Amino acid sequence: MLRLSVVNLLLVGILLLNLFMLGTSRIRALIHAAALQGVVLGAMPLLVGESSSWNGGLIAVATVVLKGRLIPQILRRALREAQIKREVEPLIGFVPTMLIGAAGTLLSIGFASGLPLAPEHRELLIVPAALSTVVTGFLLLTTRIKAITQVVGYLVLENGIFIFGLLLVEAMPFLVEVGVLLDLFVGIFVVSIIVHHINREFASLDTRLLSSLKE
Amino acid sequence: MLLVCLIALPILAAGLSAAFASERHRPLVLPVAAVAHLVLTLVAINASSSSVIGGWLALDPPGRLVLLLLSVLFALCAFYAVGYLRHRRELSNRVFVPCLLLFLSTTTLVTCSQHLGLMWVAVEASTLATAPLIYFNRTPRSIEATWKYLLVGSVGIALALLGSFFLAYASLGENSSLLFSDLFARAQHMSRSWLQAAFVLLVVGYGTKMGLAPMHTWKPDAYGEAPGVVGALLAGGLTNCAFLAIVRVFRICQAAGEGEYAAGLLVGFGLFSIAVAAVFMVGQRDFKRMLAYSSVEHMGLLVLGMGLGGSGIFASLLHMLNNGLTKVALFLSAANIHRAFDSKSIDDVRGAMRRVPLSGTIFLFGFFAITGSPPFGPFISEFLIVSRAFAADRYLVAGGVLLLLLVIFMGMGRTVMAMVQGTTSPAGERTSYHDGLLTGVPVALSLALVLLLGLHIPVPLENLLREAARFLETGP
Amino acid sequence: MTQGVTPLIHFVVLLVLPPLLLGVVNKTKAWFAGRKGPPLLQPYFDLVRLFRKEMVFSETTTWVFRSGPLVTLSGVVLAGALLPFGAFDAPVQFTGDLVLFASLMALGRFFTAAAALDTGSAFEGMGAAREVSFACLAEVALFTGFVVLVRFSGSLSLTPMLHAPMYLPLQGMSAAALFLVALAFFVVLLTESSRVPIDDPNTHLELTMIHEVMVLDHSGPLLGLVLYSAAIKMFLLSAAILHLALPFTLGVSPFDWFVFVAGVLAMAVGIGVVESSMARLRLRNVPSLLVASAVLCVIGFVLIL
Amino acid sequence: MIPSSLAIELASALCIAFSGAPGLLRRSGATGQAIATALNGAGSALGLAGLYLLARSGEPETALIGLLPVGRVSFALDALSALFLIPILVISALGSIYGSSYWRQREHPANGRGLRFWWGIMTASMMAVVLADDAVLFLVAWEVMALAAFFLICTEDEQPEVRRASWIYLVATHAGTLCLIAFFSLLGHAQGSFSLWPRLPDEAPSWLPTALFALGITGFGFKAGLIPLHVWLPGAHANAPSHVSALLSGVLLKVGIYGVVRVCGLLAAPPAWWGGVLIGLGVLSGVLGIALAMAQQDVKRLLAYSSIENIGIVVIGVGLASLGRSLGLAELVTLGLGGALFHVLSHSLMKPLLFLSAGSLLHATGTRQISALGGLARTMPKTFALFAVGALAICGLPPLNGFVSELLLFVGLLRAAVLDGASDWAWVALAAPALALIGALAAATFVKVMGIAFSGAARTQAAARAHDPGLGMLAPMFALASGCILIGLVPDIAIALLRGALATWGPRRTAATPSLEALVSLNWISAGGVLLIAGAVLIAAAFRRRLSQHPTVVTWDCGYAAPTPRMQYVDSSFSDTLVGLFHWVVRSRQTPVKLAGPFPVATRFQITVPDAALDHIVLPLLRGADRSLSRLRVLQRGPVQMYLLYVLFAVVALLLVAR
Repeated sequence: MLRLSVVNLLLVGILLLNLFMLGTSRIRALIHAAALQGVVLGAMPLLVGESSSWNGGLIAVATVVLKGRLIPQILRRALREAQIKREVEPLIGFVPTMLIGAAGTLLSIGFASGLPLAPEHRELLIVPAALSTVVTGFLLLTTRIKAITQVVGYLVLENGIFIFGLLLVEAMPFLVEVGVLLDLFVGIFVVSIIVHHINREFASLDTRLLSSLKE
Repeated sequence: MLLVCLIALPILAAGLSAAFASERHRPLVLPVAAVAHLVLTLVAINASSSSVIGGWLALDPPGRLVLLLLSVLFALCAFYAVGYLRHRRELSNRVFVPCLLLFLSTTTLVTCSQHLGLMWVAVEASTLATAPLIYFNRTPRSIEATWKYLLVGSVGIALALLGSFFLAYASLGENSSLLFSDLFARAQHMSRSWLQAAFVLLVVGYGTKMGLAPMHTWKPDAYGEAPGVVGALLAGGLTNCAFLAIVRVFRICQAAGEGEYAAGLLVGFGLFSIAVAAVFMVGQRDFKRMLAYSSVEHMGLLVLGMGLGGSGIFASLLHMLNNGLTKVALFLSAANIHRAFDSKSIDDVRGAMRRVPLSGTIFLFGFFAITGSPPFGPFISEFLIVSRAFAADRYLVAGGVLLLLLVIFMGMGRTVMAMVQGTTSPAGERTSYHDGLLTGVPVALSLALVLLLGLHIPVPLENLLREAARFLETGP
Repeated sequence: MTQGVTPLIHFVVLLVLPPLLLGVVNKTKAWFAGRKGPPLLQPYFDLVRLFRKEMVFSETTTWVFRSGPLVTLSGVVLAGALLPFGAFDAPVQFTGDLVLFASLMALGRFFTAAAALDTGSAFEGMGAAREVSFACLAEVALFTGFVVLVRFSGSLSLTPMLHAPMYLPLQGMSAAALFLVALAFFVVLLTESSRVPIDDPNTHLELTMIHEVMVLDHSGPLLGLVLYSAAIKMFLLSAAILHLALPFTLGVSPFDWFVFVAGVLAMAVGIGVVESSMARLRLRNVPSLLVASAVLCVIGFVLIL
Repeated sequence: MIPSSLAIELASALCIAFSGAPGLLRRSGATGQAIATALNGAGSALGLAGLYLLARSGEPETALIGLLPVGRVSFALDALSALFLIPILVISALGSIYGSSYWRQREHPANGRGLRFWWGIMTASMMAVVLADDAVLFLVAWEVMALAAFFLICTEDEQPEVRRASWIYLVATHAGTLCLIAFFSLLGHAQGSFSLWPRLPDEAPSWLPTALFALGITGFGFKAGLIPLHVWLPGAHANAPSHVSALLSGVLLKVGIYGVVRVCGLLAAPPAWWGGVLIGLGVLSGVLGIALAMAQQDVKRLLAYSSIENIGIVVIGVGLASLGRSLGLAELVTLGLGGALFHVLSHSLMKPLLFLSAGSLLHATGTRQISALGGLARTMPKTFALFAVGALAICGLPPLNGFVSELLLFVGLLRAAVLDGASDWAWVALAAPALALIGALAAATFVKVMGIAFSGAARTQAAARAHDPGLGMLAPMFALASGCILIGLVPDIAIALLRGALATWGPRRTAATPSLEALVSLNWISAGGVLLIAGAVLIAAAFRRRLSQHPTVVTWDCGYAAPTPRMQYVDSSFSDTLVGLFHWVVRSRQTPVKLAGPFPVATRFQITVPDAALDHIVLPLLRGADRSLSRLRVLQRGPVQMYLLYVLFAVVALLLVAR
């Protein structure tokens, strides 16, 4: 019982992080929030899964290292190279995005309530948290101008999906988990390389410059 | 074990080519690897379905089909690529060549992975492997294209992952695994609402890779800026892998008794994609982007045929082959024309048939083929799809498709005619490009294959198709 | 009188009588104008004179110019063989001969117009243009009339078709229909034989002429042939209308012949009266007149539908 | 085992198909040209021999040769297909002979070889179309034919005008093909197989035949050039090489008619209104077609429009026949279909004749503008004589072949007014006056061409220097002309060819279909023709001395003694009155002439005749669609955020639907 409430508390924390990420205007803070989210996620499987196995532990460690250390590092490097103003530039203001995010959260809670859950998951906030995080990721992706903030958005999106993955700790085989993590890492890596090139080519990370290909 | 070799071989080749020092000889790895892969593929397809690693790797009938197509396409493109890279001495190919090979390996993995999660990993990997290919030209435009491709593609794939989780959750139960065979077996017991949500997410996710509207937006940019050979591989190979993924999930939905709903979704996506393609093909001045939209259109036809069921399934599988081969012919000849005029806008390109007779002619006939004119292959499959729509009493669908096909024909034709007909424009005089053996023969060969498929389908191939169709027709 | 002789008389009438009609018309017009006018037989004298003359050709002309009058004459004579005169059957009759009849007329027109253009003269070109243009509409009127007659008589051959009014009962409807047809045919007659109000045969201003201007360059026998065929054409159409105007037979052939000739001449007088009592229409009003006559026939057809 | 005459047909088709191939191999195509002509001629001869064999046996033949991915490669040769094979074979052979001197390899090194190659392919594919016994095979052959025609039309694609014409043709034919795809899908769905030209099962739903009729008439109408589906026709005919125009107009349109006839044959007793609709369409095409032709100043465009008119006449006949079938009146069937098919035959003689002579005219003077010619009757008398024959024939004037078919149709239409069985449909007899109008307008049109282009004095140097072409071009024209005269004087020859086709098409209810001879006495027609000529000759003989030797003067021009060629009447003023009557459809544009001051400067006056359907309906429509579509293009405006939003919307919307 206690464990469940702890998990739920963590999930609420994640929801708060989402709102924070939507609200903050500092890129660095954004990156840190995402990293924090990653760490929490990494820890969670140990709490959710009844039988904590070797693999589970391994995955947890890998996740924490990856999401909490490596990826933020990469992003920070990109940020440093870019030498851009440290502000997040939104297409629509922070407050509106936060409101939309909140609305998204409510919507996802409503949606989740309609989905039949296994008895052991009924009490958990997992599905709403996952969906609202996904929505948050989408919001970051669609309403932020700088390329790097979009990368963070993508990261958050992935986090949301990971949260949902908590429901399947048993079902998901080790290999797949590893593969997913690997893909995520390589993905972020390649993206940041492209970000690097963008910065070199356009001397800025403003995606508004990236709209010469159109009808 | 064969399958493992199939996947491992290109990786080894990639490593080898990366190790290669000389820019001139590195491309030669491609044809060697491709031919070897083709040979192995032929063996694997004829071999009785042997599953490896606890059934994670196996070739189901549609998988064989896609694998065959993939391997043939890659072989054609590999030879072409050697010739192509000779014309692009100014650019280094030490990323390009290995990535091509990685692309081959990852897509092969998609075709023979029987595990929901593994398949996702493979698709995502193929996305990452192709990104550097699109960025080959190193121009601002190509960066932009790559950026959009990566972002939209990865988001789509992420949704697919969510969908896979949903599906997994829907099938949650004692000793449940994510092998397609098990999912198929447990289909009846899945929870409907999870399944529906899962299917939506998976179709949107893999549909993004496939290029179904409205998730197609990355396509014109990527195909437009990537080298023609990459465009050919994406349009003919990668999209079909995504289609394969959707088909596998669709099969499970059918088994779960959600076939009605899923089919409806597919038909809707199909029609919408064709319509969107029609809108953007009219008055298109960039012929590579035009080809991209044509690819959107044909992805629409594929899912449409799948959704119509019955003989439509066979038709759509056949159309997958036809479209893939025709796209290769179109993209490669377009690339040659691009080389010859050093422009991909019809403002500069005139009289291609006089400037590069072979490529110009192939491009023209490729246009006739892709718009469903006999005696080329696509006519047969498109005719089957339409007549299936009539047979299923979906008269509005059939009529709509025919109307859209006319619009597309007009839009595409105006561009193509402007390119190939008339006297050569000054832009054509400046360059020194001429169709060579390596840049000409593979293109002609692919068109010849399309023609062959229109007149006669070899018996083994037909058996493969029928087998795959039967495999997919298993409704509730 | 035995059957064998009738065709003979038919051809004699066909070849001899037509010029007389022209004479009658001119006489009538003169009488109306209060003049004495040329003798009735003047047309014959003219023809004889023309046939004796030499011919002069424009240097631009070719065989078309020469063959025009020949084909025209041969055409109208052949057409004459298809048409029944009065109570008597035509020498030649077969299903659809009415089509041949009309086409022969058209053939003549085609050659006349071609011959006119062959001279390369602007005036003759103008005349040819008017001729063919108005003929198109006259053709329609003629055929619509035929449709009515076919419907009425149930036969597709001129002789039984035109004789039907003699035998079939004329109820109100069909009588009205036939009257309309007769009216329309009269307009066709005026057009085809280029009479007022469509055309004025003896104006002397080329710009206003239709038929006359086409034959400016014909001389001698060719001109004679042209005039002669025009007369025959006029005679044939009058004869056709006569079937609708006087649909009865006395049963005794000499009297019938007398009635026929008298009727045709009366028709000529009628034409004369029209010519001298009316002014020529302006050229661009002619089409509406012809269309109107076609419409009359359509109405007639609807009446007996 | 393939039956004999069918096998021969297929052999000849193959022979013709590859007649142009050898020429492709060698760079200097001079020998290739000879080979192509020889093979083409040989193939045609072979084919005609096969038809003769078929006529001897009289049994329809079928053969299954192989399988396509869908459908079968199976052919059937019955009287109807045989009838349509005749013009294909004849015109193709004559055309290639003509072409070998009209389109010499030496003078056209760039496109000569391609032209001959596609010529062979097109002929063979047309044969395949009329022989096909399977829907898919039919479609394949049909489309190959269409594409071959496209390549023939854009032979000189360096000229923008040619490119435009060929493009419009391509779109039109593709639209037609799509209709046919729908048509054959429905047909196959209705009868469960793709075997062709079945009698539809009676239990078919009532809407099905209607749908099939609509689709079929539209699809085949595009090819046949029925108004308003004729949009591609004038441009294509005008801009193709002349012998190609001859092939298009003489044969390709007829293949469309073949389809229409087959469609009407789908039901044993079609609804009566089919006939009505067809007759209406026919009258429309006929009258408007010839009205538009009348207004043209380009001789080849004029001929093209006149083809539309003739197709209209044919369709009137088909409609009458279909009406006869539904009313069970064998007489109407015989007369209608007989007239239609006879007209198909005779038009495929006279229209190629006209196009070929127009070709030699173009070859000699280098212009298609009627008003730029003149005086050719004396500079190229042989061509003029041949053209005159064609003109007389196409106006339906005795004693030539055009007259016979129109006579049959007239009789048929008039019979409809009197037959008891047709009392409700008596009004179709009003098509007879329309037919008369068509004939008269045609006469006016062709008098214009003869008179302005050939007669009078030469208006330009080119016309003055023109001369008759060589035997290579004259011989085919002569053959066609003699064909016209022969069939005109002795119609029985052609009737004999029709007999089989008519027998296959009679209505089921009545037992025996009466023969044409029983309904119309052909002897009188022959006699009439002979008498007519004899009469003219006799009269000529009477004045032969004065006709032969006579003084010549300048044309009488009302006392104006020095007429110049420029003063001659021109075509547009000639046709002004009639065009004025059709102002509601033929809207000719005139460039206004401004004359100012006592001594106005030289100015130009020009009349252009846009096509009624193409320039006033279709193109504006397409432009509008183009504009509205391009408005939607903002959806792809570049920012990747927008694209991601699309994905989000798609997911959310679908998830909400799914719940």
